[in-house]
Amino acid sequence: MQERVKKPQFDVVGTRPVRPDGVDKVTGRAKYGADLKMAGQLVGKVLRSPHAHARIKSIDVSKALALPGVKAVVTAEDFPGQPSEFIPAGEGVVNYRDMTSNVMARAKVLYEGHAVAAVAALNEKTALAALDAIKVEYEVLPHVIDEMEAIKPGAPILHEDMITTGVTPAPTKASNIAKRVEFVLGDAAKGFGEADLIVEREFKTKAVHQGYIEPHACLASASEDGSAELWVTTQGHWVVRAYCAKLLGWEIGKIRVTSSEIGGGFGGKTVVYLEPLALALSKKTRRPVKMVMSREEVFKASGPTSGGTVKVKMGVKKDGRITAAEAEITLQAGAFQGSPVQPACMCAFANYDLENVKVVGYDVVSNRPKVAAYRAPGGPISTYGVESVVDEIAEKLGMCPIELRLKNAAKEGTRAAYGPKFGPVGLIECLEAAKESDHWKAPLGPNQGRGLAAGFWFNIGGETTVSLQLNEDGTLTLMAGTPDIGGLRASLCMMAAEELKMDVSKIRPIIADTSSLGYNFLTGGSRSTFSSGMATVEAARSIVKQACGRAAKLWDIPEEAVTFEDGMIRPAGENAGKHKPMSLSDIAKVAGKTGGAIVGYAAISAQGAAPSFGVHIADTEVDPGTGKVTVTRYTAIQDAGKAIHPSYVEGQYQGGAVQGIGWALNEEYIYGADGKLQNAGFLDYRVPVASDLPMIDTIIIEVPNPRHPYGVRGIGETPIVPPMAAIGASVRRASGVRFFELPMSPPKVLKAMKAAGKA
Amino acid sequence: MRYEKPTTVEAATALLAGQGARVLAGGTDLLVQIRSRILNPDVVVDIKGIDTTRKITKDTSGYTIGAAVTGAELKEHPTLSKDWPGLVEGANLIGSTQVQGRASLGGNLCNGSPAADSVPAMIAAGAVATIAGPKGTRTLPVEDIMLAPRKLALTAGEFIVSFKIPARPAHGGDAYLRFIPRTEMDIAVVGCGVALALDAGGTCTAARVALGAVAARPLLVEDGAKALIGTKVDDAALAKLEAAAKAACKPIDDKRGTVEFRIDVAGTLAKRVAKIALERARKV
Amino acid sequence: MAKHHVTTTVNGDPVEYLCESEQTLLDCLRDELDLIGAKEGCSSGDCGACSVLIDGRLVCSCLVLGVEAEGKEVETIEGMAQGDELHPLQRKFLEHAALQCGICTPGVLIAAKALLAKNPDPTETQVRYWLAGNLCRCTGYDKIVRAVMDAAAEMRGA
Amino acid sequence: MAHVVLIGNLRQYTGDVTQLEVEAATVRQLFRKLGETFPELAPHLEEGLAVAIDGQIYQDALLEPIGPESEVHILPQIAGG
Repeated sequence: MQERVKKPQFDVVGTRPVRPDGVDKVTGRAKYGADLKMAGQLVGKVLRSPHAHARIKSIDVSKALALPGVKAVVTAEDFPGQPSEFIPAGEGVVNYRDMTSNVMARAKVLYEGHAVAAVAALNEKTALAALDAIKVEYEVLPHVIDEMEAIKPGAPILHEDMITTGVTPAPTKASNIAKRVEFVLGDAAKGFGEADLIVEREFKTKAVHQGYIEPHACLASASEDGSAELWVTTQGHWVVRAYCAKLLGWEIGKIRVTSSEIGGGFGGKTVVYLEPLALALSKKTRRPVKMVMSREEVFKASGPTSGGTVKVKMGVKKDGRITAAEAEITLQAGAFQGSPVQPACMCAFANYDLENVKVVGYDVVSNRPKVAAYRAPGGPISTYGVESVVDEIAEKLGMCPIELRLKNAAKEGTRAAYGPKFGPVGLIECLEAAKESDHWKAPLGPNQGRGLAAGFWFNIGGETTVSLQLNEDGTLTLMAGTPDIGGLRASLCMMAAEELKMDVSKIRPIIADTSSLGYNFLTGGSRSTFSSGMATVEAARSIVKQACGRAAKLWDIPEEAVTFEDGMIRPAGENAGKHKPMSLSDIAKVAGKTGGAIVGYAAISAQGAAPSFGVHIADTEVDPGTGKVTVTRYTAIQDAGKAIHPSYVEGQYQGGAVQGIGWALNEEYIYGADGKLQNAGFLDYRVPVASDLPMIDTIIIEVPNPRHPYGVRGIGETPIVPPMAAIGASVRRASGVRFFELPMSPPKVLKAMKAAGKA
Repeated sequence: MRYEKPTTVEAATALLAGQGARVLAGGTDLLVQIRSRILNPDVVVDIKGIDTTRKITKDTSGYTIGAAVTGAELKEHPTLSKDWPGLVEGANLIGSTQVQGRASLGGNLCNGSPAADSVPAMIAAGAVATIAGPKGTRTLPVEDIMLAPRKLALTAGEFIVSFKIPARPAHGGDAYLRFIPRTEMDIAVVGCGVALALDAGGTCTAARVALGAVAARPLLVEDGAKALIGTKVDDAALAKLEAAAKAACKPIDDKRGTVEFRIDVAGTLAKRVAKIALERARKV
Repeated sequence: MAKHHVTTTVNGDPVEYLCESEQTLLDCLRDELDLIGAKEGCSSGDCGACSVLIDGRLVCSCLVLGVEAEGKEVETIEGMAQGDELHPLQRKFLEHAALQCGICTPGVLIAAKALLAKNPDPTETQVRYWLAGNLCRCTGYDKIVRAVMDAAAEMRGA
Repeated sequence: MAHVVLIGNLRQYTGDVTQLEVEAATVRQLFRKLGETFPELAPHLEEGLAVAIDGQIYQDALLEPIGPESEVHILPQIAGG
């Protein structure tokens, strides 16, 4: 049975100390991906396809190699072919044939920006000249961009051997549908039969980019002895190591990967692009090779998340009880299979306690960059459709959207449509908090409206290793292996300080490289505070145990006769004898003479992650003369389980909400008829700027996760799930028009308002 | 690429008369185009070493604004924002605070984009460019300088030294608004500048209406001015202005907006801008 | 083409560097002077991560040629703290948790410093518009705006 | 006997069987028995699936104990962004 967490009193957890990596980041000292320099380093650049879809007939690099200052060129020939097999590694399951074909195009280029060759030269100017000197002969092929076009008969086929899986009998002809998935609970047809009202709608969302401000960057240095070092901005350097070793055919143990400070990832830095190229170029030149993507390359060649088409049908009784729900979700995978359609399907109705559900999903390839994970991958897309339909049901029934949700909300014991029953979860608490909030009750002005939506993410644990060493003076050094993107080191030190009952400033953390620590899965899936936190607590407890053992030896009493209380090691009672309590510092001073250094080490596969539900409230104002939507007030409410450092929890809620606002209103990949991306820059790929936004209010709900020592749930993913539907519902009330397509950009809004006579 | 920073107009025109020369003022467009390899000039001629390009002077006939004066400097001028607030607003909508620290009226115009924010405001204000060239100096109204995207009425060796902005009429006001999807950092989807003058009785005696981003070049909308002149700029006049503005548009569908949207918004903006200009004219 | 020899002042120190005409000030700061605090996020003036002050004026160093810094006073994030003493903005950013990944932070801090030099008592709206050229993808700007307002209040002695 | 439910597309490897009773004390034992019963399913069990034991999701946890009355769901692995 699961053990419920007692509500403990915390000394450090729940406070807001200054983060240990903070000063370096406000003084410009912190080193990110592009900030390291090595003696003799070369500049690496990538030649990219100008075509959306073409066969590579030939590549002639001779003129490039002949240029003075050009040291090496690599093409697909420099990377061994990989069999098409699905291997668990890194971000779920990967197909190394696809991965190697994505980092360097093999027979065909499959999207504009697809890497074709890479060069290393003395400087950037020479490297760019070398790219110009490489002659690639293409046979341009017809392309397809939109996912619904890509599944039509007669659409250009990207992969001649792609046979849709998940369909019986298996198709005999290749198509762009990689996979069909299906999740069924109960009997949807029966449920619709019981409904008093059925709402059925189709939604469309566009591909959006994670939009991290730091472009992909790395510095590789391969030695003559077959070893190599790689400095890289990544969410998971062990994963980078595994991918590079596989793509290059090198031994894992010979590659040492160090993660730089990372300038944002949001899922987009969980895969490799430049890294294997830099290593290969370094091996050829025996010199360090630095590669940094331009912003244009980031947009054209690194993963956005899918755009997609979501059909939702929901049936409901007059009293608001949902009787059945169906969805069909078609997501863009980009040029290679692997859209987040599976989690999209699983998230679709996770907010609700339903008996009859059917969700079908399709993973569709088209001539776009391969998608990468983006914050709650898939969840925001399906949830946008479902929560928009729930809002419409509330409107049609004349019910408060919160009451409708409370009537159907997932709770402990609810069987999710993807099978298992939830443990304790906090959706009802979030909805109640929304209902009680000032925001929900505040009056609205003219042309303003208010919307609300809920969201969910599973959260994960996974392989994690942490080392905590007690230094000679009683300070501690913490080594974690999950890159810190948003305050992780602060939270880990706080958890260690909580266990050791010491001042958090005495603990100095680093993110260790792959040769210094056991395996760590990446920072993603909202796992790092949960998993590395769990390992940190275990490592800290190990320190306590070892320190108690040393004290027992010094006091000549059995280990069981020693306890650790209030930060001091004490005899465990009268019978243990009278010994002066010792601090960890006291033990640290004599550690060397009593058996050696005291190091807590925890190598775990963290289990027990628990989902986090959230509810967002959005107010918008719509300009009837231009169709422009302005967010005027916003509140993000979410269950954190336990907020270790509340400021960074709030920061996740706020940041996720704003990414969602961007997705809802202006962000989109815009393609021309030529299959080329038209807005590969921050000028026309419009992420929200400071003046677009109000303050983002937050309410942290704490329904503890019984499987974590402090009750922690992951919290990073969920905040991006509700915003699109919350804003859609708000715009509906502000403009009088309901929208079914993202982004709700001014031309679309004005057009719809005019058509409805509202402009 | 060579970098030259002449200190005289003559030296600059001589350099610019050569092959592959480009003017560098604020550089906020030029450097982006060089960096993204759209342009590959042999020589960039930094005109900021020439005193007259960097100064704002005022006399009874109005202002002379150096072509390389930045948006931030326009805003900081003690009287310009009072006399020509729309012009200053237009210049200060170009990019971010950072960009305003560099971007200039001359550069914004000569970049040759129909969406340049300062250009409709300059046209509305009746700005005239002073152009230096190998054959001497000439003047040209701002609305006649840009012919088509990236195409200017300047010949080899010519560059804009400064702009002459007339003195504000006694009861005159101007304004500029643009539409963008965000609040900042975007290129105008539609831009509109209006300058008008009233008589003592509040009747409009003169008006200039300009639109940006709705055609291949910024437009001076004569019918828009006609809709206002002789009226009290009442709702009927504004409705005529809206119609004239919409009728003048010859926009394209692109990633920033549709034809239909640009026409609609041009009408909306023209009315809103005229109202602000009217308020300003009434206050002085 | 010979390189330009540029003599300038960076964070109060006289410095010299050699640069090619194409090199931006950002390239020169990072590659020639090893001042890596200013970041390259876009190379087009759209993200503000490379913000520096030139003669007190806020600019994107990616939109300035290195050779243009001749004779100027350049200020970067590395010059913001005085000895061990963090600038109030830096302190408030830490206290308010106004950074997550931190890549935009140097640019935001420089921009905010320029704002407060010009306007010691900005409204929330003024802070938001002034910082519109500094993209932050992590924080949603909330804590950044609060930190700037709080630092302004402290610097005013309010 | 644990009650085992196969979620999503797994039915295509089991001849449409989605629910069955299996005697297994750990996830490893369960996977082995399922692999023996449904040979087509075996590679997928190896390539990374999650299990939910009485509602709690486990990933990469072959040694996790399964209670005699446990309800076990086998579902796709979950990652994140």
